[in-house]
Amino acid sequence: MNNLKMAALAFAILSLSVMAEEKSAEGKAADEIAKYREMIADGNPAEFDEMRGAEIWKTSAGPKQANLELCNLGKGPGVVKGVYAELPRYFPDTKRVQDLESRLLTCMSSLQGFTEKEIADKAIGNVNRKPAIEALVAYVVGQSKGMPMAVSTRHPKEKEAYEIGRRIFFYRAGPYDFSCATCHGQSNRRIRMQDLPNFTLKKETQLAYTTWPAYRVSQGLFRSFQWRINDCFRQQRFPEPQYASEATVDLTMFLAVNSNGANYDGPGLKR
Amino acid sequence: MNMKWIFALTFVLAIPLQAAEPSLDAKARAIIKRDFQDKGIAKADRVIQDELQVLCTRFRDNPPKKDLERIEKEQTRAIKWPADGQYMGDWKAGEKLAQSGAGMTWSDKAGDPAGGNCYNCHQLSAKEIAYGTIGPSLLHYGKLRGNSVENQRYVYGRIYNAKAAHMCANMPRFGHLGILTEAQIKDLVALLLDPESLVNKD
Amino acid sequence: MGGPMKIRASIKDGVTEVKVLMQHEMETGLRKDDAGKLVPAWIITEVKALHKGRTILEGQFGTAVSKNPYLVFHFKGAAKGEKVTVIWVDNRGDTRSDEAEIS
Amino acid sequence: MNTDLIRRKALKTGSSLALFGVLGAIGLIRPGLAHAEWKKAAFEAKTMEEALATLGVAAAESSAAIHLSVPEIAENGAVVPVTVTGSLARMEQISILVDKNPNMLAAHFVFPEGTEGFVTTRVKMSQTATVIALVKADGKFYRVSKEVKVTAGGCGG
Repeated sequence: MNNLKMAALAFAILSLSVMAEEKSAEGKAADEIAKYREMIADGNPAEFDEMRGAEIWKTSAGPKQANLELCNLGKGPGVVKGVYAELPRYFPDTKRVQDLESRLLTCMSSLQGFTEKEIADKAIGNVNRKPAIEALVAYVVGQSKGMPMAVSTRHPKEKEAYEIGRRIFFYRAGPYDFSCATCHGQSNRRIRMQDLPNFTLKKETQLAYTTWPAYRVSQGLFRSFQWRINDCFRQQRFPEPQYASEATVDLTMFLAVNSNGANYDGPGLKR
Repeated sequence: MNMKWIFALTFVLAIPLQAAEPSLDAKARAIIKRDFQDKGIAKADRVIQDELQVLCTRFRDNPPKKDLERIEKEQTRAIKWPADGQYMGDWKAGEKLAQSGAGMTWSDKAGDPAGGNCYNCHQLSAKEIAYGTIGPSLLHYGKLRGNSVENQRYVYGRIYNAKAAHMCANMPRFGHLGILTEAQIKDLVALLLDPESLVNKD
Repeated sequence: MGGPMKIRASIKDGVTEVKVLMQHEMETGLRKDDAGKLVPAWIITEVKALHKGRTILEGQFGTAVSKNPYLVFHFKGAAKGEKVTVIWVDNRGDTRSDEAEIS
Repeated sequence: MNTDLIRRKALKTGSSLALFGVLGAIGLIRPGLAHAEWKKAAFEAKTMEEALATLGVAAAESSAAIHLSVPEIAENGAVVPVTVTGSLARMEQISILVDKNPNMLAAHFVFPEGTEGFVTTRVKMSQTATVIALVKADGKFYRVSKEVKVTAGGCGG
């Protein structure tokens, strides 16, 4: 448990101490969950995905039999160090704002000759299938560990992506009438036992965003941020957002910009 | 100043104020419409909003009073009450429903029974520690409020359509949007109000 | 051969703490695949740690050890710069050996 | 682990020669080195009595000198962290059991002289159950146990 959550919990317990007994039981349960998370915090299997990704990065593949060492993720061809802390960003060659996964698709198609669709259609893995792009994500994000998030909104398209992301965040639809904000618009709320970060607050956004992508112990899999957004929409009872589509990039932009200033700390380890 | 003038003035003022915003709103809507696709039972048209969703989105769940009153009235009128006049079903079936988080996602299969998702957001029984806190605690709900027929009807209505009472509530419209059946809602009413239910007896 | 392990060994006050993270599916044999067929059990059964050729830990796993098994143990009698080796064998006969320098 | 077992398994795998080299180099393959075979019967035991019997436990008393650390609540049964340690003299073995799993015994560790009676690992639990740490110290068995509540996951299953 990090300091912020600890402080929030301490405050919550303090302010509720005069209230009914069931509240203190809730506090205790939260405490126990915090202990559980602390106990699993060590030994993150995402390291294996990072290792696999580093290999894939320099291994020739695709119709053009090329590797990704000339891929430009925003800081020049082949630069991986620190790029994730500045993504999403505007890329002049594609004339659009791209997140990491979207940009990897660009590289895998332009350098290696894959079609973006064939990669995107199988970009989210499962127990039986571990797509290269997920390992690449693990490798790239790991190279930004400890670096401060510094996502730009200077370019008009970056500013616009952020603004549209914010609108998608508050967009209510579907059979449950949910928006992202239904679950992530208030502090100190949870679904079942899972704490819900409040993405209208900078502190909570920073904490959540900088620990994704992550290894999910419940699934035994490394998960990219595209997966994270995809699974939120699934539970929101929305249709599926297309992989690395503008809607997902803009939503990522909204969260990434709001976490500016915090040190990136992924890949994380989640329940 | 007569009404005509007020109306005209508002109109004139509204144009420059909203000029930048609506274009981004429209752009966001167009992107959402384009970028979401059918998957399993979750079809792409789910992102098309009804009027309530449009207004709650636009006003960040705080719509103007006239919209609120009108929509709440419409939603209330649309509640389909049980034809047999019975509101309470089986609380044990209700507890099972409350525990289940299934239903309506693209990973649910067509025809699979939907869950109530109740514990995701509410505390219900003292036995279950894994409960969410997005909604208020409903522990001892019936014990505190009694299970008169009026209360049964009130609870049935709240589950059938939470938006009838609070237009932009977080809670889904379980009956109104066909998430749960009449029988399922009755089981949930029983879970909340039956004196023998886990919610009330611990 | 299985994927590499992550091994970290550090010494403090004469006690070496070894943390090992292994890459393994640890299939219980009870899970069904998408087609409804049981996925056969596939687990690490035996683990062994050595220091200078001497056994410092022997472990046996059943189906209930989590995927990507994690292990921490403590032993005495080592010095900085020396090596700890960990070996595992699974029920399919696959095996893996990795080592780490004590820091 | 049995050296013959490793040799047999190593020879069966494609990469056997490389492995054989590694094992030889670290001195694992030495004739006459005694090791315990994988405790098949214990790992396949479906009841606690059966599991204890196959581990050779006739009686195990509780001991305040053994510390079993498990979370009271686990958000996920797939990964439940377990640490067992103790202050008993000469702790030789630690076994970790879960009373409601399909197979009782999760893991079994043997500590040679010089290795502390301490282990941390992670186990799977199919439901809320009791985790049991069985310790053999100086030839005698001790057991301590704690309940771990495995809770339901988040929304949408």
